[in-house]
Amino acid sequence: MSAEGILFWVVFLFTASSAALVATTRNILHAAFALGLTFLGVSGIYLFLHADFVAAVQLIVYVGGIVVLIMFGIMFSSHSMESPGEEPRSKFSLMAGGLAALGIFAVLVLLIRALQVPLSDQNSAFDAIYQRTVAVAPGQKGLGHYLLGEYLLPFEVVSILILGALAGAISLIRKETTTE
Amino acid sequence: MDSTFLTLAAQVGPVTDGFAFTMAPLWVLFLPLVAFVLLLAAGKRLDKGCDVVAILAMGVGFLLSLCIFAESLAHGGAAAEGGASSQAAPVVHNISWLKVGNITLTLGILVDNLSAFMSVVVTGLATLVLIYSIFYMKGDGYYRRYFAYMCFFCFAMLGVVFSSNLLMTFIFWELVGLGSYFLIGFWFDKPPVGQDPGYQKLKASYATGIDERYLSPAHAQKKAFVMNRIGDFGFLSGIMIFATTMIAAATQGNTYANGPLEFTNLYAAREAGVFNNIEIFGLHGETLLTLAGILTFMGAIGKSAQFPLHTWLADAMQGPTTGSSIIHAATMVAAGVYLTARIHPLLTTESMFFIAMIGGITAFLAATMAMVQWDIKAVLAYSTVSQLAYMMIGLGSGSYTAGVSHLFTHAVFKCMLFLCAGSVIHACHHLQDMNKMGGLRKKMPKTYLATLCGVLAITGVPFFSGFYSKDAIIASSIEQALTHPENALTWIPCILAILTAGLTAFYMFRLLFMTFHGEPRDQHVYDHAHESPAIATTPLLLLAVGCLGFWWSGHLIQWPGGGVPVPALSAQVEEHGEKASVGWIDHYVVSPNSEMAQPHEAKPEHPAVAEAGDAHSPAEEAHHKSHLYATVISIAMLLIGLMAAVGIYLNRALDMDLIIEQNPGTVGMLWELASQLWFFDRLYQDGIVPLAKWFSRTLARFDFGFVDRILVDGLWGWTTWMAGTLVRSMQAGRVSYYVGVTAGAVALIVLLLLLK
Amino acid sequence: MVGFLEWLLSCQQALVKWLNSFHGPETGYVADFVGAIPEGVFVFLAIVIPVLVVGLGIQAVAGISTFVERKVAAKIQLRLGPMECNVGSFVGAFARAFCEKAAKPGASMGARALALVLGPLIPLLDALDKIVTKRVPGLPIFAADGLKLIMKEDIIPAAADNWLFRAAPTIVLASAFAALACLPYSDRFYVADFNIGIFYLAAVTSLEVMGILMAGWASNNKWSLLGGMRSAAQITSYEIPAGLTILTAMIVSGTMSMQGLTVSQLGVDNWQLGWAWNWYAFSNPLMTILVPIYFLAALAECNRTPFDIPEAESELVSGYHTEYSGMRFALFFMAEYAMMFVTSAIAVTIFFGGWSTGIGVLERAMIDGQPTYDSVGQVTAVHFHWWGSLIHLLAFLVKTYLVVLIMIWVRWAVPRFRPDQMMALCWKRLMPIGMVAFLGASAWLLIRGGLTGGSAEKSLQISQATGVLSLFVFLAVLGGIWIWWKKPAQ
Amino acid sequence: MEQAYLTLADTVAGPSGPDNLFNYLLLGAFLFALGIFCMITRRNAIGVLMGVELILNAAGVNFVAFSRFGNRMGDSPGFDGQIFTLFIVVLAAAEAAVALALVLAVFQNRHSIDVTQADELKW
Repeated sequence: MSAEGILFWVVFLFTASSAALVATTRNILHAAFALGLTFLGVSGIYLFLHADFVAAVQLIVYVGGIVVLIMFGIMFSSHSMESPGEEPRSKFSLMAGGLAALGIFAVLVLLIRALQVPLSDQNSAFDAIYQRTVAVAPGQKGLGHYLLGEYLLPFEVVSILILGALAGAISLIRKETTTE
Repeated sequence: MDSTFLTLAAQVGPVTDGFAFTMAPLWVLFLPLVAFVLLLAAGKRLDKGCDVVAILAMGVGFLLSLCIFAESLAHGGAAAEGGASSQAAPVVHNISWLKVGNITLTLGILVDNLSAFMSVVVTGLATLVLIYSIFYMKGDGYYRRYFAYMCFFCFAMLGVVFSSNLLMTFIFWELVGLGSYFLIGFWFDKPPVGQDPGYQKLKASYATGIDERYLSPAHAQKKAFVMNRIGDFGFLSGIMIFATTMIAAATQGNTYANGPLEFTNLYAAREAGVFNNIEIFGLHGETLLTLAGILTFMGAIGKSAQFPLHTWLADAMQGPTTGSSIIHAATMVAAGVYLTARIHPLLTTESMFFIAMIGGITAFLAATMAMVQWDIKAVLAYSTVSQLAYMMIGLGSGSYTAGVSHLFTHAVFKCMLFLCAGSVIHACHHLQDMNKMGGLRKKMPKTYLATLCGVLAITGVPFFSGFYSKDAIIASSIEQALTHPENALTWIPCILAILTAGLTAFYMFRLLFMTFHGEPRDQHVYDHAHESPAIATTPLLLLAVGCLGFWWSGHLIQWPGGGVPVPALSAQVEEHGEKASVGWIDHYVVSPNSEMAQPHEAKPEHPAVAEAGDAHSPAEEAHHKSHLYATVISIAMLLIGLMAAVGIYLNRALDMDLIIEQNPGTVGMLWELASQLWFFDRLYQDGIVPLAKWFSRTLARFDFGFVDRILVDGLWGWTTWMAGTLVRSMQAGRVSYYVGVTAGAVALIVLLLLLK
Repeated sequence: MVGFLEWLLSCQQALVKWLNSFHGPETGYVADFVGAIPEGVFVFLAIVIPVLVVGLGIQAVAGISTFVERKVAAKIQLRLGPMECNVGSFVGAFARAFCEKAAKPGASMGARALALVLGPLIPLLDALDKIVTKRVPGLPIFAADGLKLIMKEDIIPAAADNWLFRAAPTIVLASAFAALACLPYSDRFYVADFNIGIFYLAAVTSLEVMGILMAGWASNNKWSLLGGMRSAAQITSYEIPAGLTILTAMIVSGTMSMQGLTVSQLGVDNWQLGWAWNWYAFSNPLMTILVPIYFLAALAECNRTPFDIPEAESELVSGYHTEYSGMRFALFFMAEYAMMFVTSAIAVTIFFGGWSTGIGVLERAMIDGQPTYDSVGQVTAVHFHWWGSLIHLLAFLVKTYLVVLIMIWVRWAVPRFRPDQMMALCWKRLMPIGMVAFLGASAWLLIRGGLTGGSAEKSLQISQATGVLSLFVFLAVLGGIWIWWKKPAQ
Repeated sequence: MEQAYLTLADTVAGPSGPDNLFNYLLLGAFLFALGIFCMITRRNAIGVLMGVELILNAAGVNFVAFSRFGNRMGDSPGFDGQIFTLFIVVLAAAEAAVALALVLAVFQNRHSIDVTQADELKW
């Protein structure tokens, strides 16, 4: 097994285990921390998929932004410093959740089993993508060309949406504080 | 044809081609709407310039529609080279609006001669009226809103004018109703005249007929609206029948499925005679067509205030006089006639007879009512009714040209007369009672001049526009009677029309004399009376010029088969052998498929549009005779009416009251009947309205008692409650619960899909 | 990483060839053995070696930086310690004493073994004393400091969240450490040259926040918590002006790779090649405007004065690392200094020509072969001699350390902001300016493209014009800073 | 030529590690399932939010994986998935912002963000 393969499995297990930690740990802040690690691992996975840009975006937005946001949320909304969000979870909910999760997982695995990937396409697509993402030749179009080309409209729409979302979030909080 | 105007237009035509027929109609249609929206949106910020905005929109629309008119003339000229008819090939722009099965309903612009010239009339009159309104509505609290309403009103009317199919016509038809609702109820905060001290002070001593409890802008607008609904019910049913027949025709492999209600399609279908081989519910196609024609005409009855739905028009006087003038001249009531003209090629002999009858009755009744009114505006209102009835007679007796040209001429002089009335009322401080006026001609000469022109025109004095068109109508009715000896009833509209001519002369001169001539009866009013400023009188004089006959007939003087033509406005057409000179209207305003109208009935035609044949066919005979008769008779009736008016109201040789006292049985009774408006209002107010109320109350009781209590509250209520109690137990209000259920469901579904 | 791997593989080939040049069976075996080394090993080496180098480098960076900081602080604030403190030749003395102790009976075997090693070295250490230790005051403090940090007990408060408490400094260090991976130390010596290099840097430096928050929370101390939250807020806020600067650099250069950025600042391929006026700070007015903005943002991201609000000694005891001690505390400081180094390196790369010396003739002399350039003569790829790469390495380090020195200087010269002032500066001053510069740069590219129309001399004229303009802007910026500096405090 | 297919069955035989689509798919499925589990079992609103984020990441992994291995779409081979993932990231940011704002608003009102207690809408 090549070094890259070893590295891949390391990242894979790292991601999976930290995700499991997110789901299982009782300390919500630990969960947030594990979530950050999960995002880290996922961005590593993106690197393995030659989606460098997406990986970097994942790091910036998720780890640098969302996780911090979530931690802020936890810190603002927990009473005691000792046990942030220590939550006893009922047997029933655990069982139900486990059941549902297992069901979903099983179904997804079944779906994956039903999937057939044409090998030639895989290779050709692999080449194409490798060409484009890792080494974009001068003449070739990179991710940005598509993002600002045929995907321009969704791009703009999303920008407007996030602007609205932020304004909404601010107003949501501001209202509460002004009433006091 | 050697008509400089037409050739000029022919040269202009190609230049403006494309634009004038493609873009211009849209601009003409939507400019008023834009102005309306702008005026509404701008709010107080536009209080200063609102009139300018409205007038600009309308004026530009006027110029553009002139452009369209010129081009359609040019096309007509081109088309008329061959035959007598100068009907331009109609231009239609359609967008498909609804697709129902294989049927496509369209929205579109239809530009043919009729709509082209009608748009000129509408926008032109509207422009002048708006200019006049600057003077008349000055200082009104709702100044801006008034202009906005006017724009909206004109937009709706132009929609009716340009609409290319019956459905779109109906849509804008309703909008016209809405606009009239706005304008009639413009001063919605006025109390009923019964409680209006000002009205009580100013009204005539012997004012009768109207129910003062129910006469206020608010009531009037409601009345107009409801009356129109009654008519529109018929209109809609007519549309349905048309649609049904056309769809049935479409199933026979015709191409009418795309826009079954398109006028062009309808005309083509009629021309091809597809209705002859259609049968629905055992009704023959022609029968259906008759039915549809009559029902559609019901809409026209409502809109242009024909008997029995005529009562709303007099109440509509509650609106501002300028509004009334536009309603009476160009928009609201004209819409009815316009619709009748539109469906004219589709009318069968029976429906035409029906229309003529209705017209005749209305003309006479309205004229009698107009004779006895004391309110200057009311006189004009009833005269409008009767003049519209004239047009109906014309159309009903098969002369498209006569009816439509009277629509145009009448539009001009009636608009002007109302503006004059407004000027007089304004001069006399809102006094509308003619008995308190008199001798005003020295005080307000310009208004007097205009009114005189209008009166001469409407009474059909030679050299004035009314003479030409009214003469044509009477002629056509006589003609109809002559050519249908089998149906003696065809004489009724003819006779009524002739009588009405006399009555018209009487009441119009009565108005003129009582208002402007003789001694001032109320010195106070007289002293304060004054001429209106130029901004008001200029439109009046412009319109007065429009009342001159030669503009319309194209001849300084015209007699059957000839006349002294005015070069620019008339044309020489080759007509079975000898050249005949006909006015441009006779070229221009012709039934879209008058050529094809022949096979259905032996309908004699105006010389301009009759196809070449031998000069001595019975139709030709009847035609020439009828014109001769018509000219003679109408002038005679005019003289009689004039004499009576002069005798009674000018030099007071006869005293009306005395006459009434001396023979109460005949004249008195008639007078009483007329001044009670033939008890129509009373009948509706005290007979039909309570009936309707009772009916509605019964229905309401059924609704509350049975539907609500038993069905809704009982059966369905119980079911819903049970279902709710069952379902809401599922709503735990917990995210985890929802997520779990969703996940499980998704898992299950995918599992099933996979196993399948 | 790829480049380094290729280099290793080429070394393997060279070795095999060299061994095959002796015609002997045994060498043949060796050659076969060497040739049989699987690529995976080299990949492993290609990963491990740079990591080790940089890992040791970061220690050096941190240590040297602390020392430099002490010296500068002493210079500015007339502190006696680092100026005067010097126990003379203590290294050699220490060794000699140790050996004597070890020679005595009863000494442990380990001590004796160490003495055996140390003994021969004593003259060497004396020489070191003569050359360095005697002349440079303050070194003992530095050494003692390091010793203390290593040997001090590492306390974890009882009420602390043990897990996070341990993890936090590691994360903070890791982010800085990861950033070191794609710095363009030289045209040849670098760990990796990602195609999204500078974006990657922005990404990994933003990981630091998580660790700081963790530390602040896990310490279970309200000062730490406040410090951590302040720091998180500050860093996340100041990432925006920094990000805008980076975006502008991307737009101007048209690439995200650090090497590409540097090469694009070599300029057009004529007598102007490689002179310092090709650097974006001096050739593009908008970039010039962005220099101070990025500098401030960098200060804030490193929690350096005047932005050391998170560890405001006067309000919060010591911010998020109040509860830390010993090596963990040292890790935080390593992270801070490494972050200083990284941000300075980024600044150097996007503003001051990366590894280029800025002396055109020298650069030309170092070029090996012909540089490739595009239609307007802009150099796109160039290959240097190995000694040139060394000079470049030197130039890069010198430039970076100059920036670090400025940071240190600012720290000891400028008072601390209030949090609200800090936020206002970020959101009301820096971000709008950065935004304007960003948009302006984009617009300028379009205009420039229209003006040049792809002709080399036109673009040359234009770049000279903009260069003059940006020189004025640069002087204006300096003047502004000077005026602000001289402004009497109200 | 007949198409050669790669399926989950011959993962072992097929390209290993980073060059095998199915590894990524399995990881995605795993993250998704864990996200569901987290959403169901957490009583803390922010915990639920974390579950959502996990699910979004699972989707992202699948998108990018398919964009690398799946066959080409239009003239932008392999980029659609990445672009979708970018949009997912942005939307996740917006969603997190709003969600946390809501959570804090709830906390200010009820001094608890336990989702099992914030169920006034139940009946």
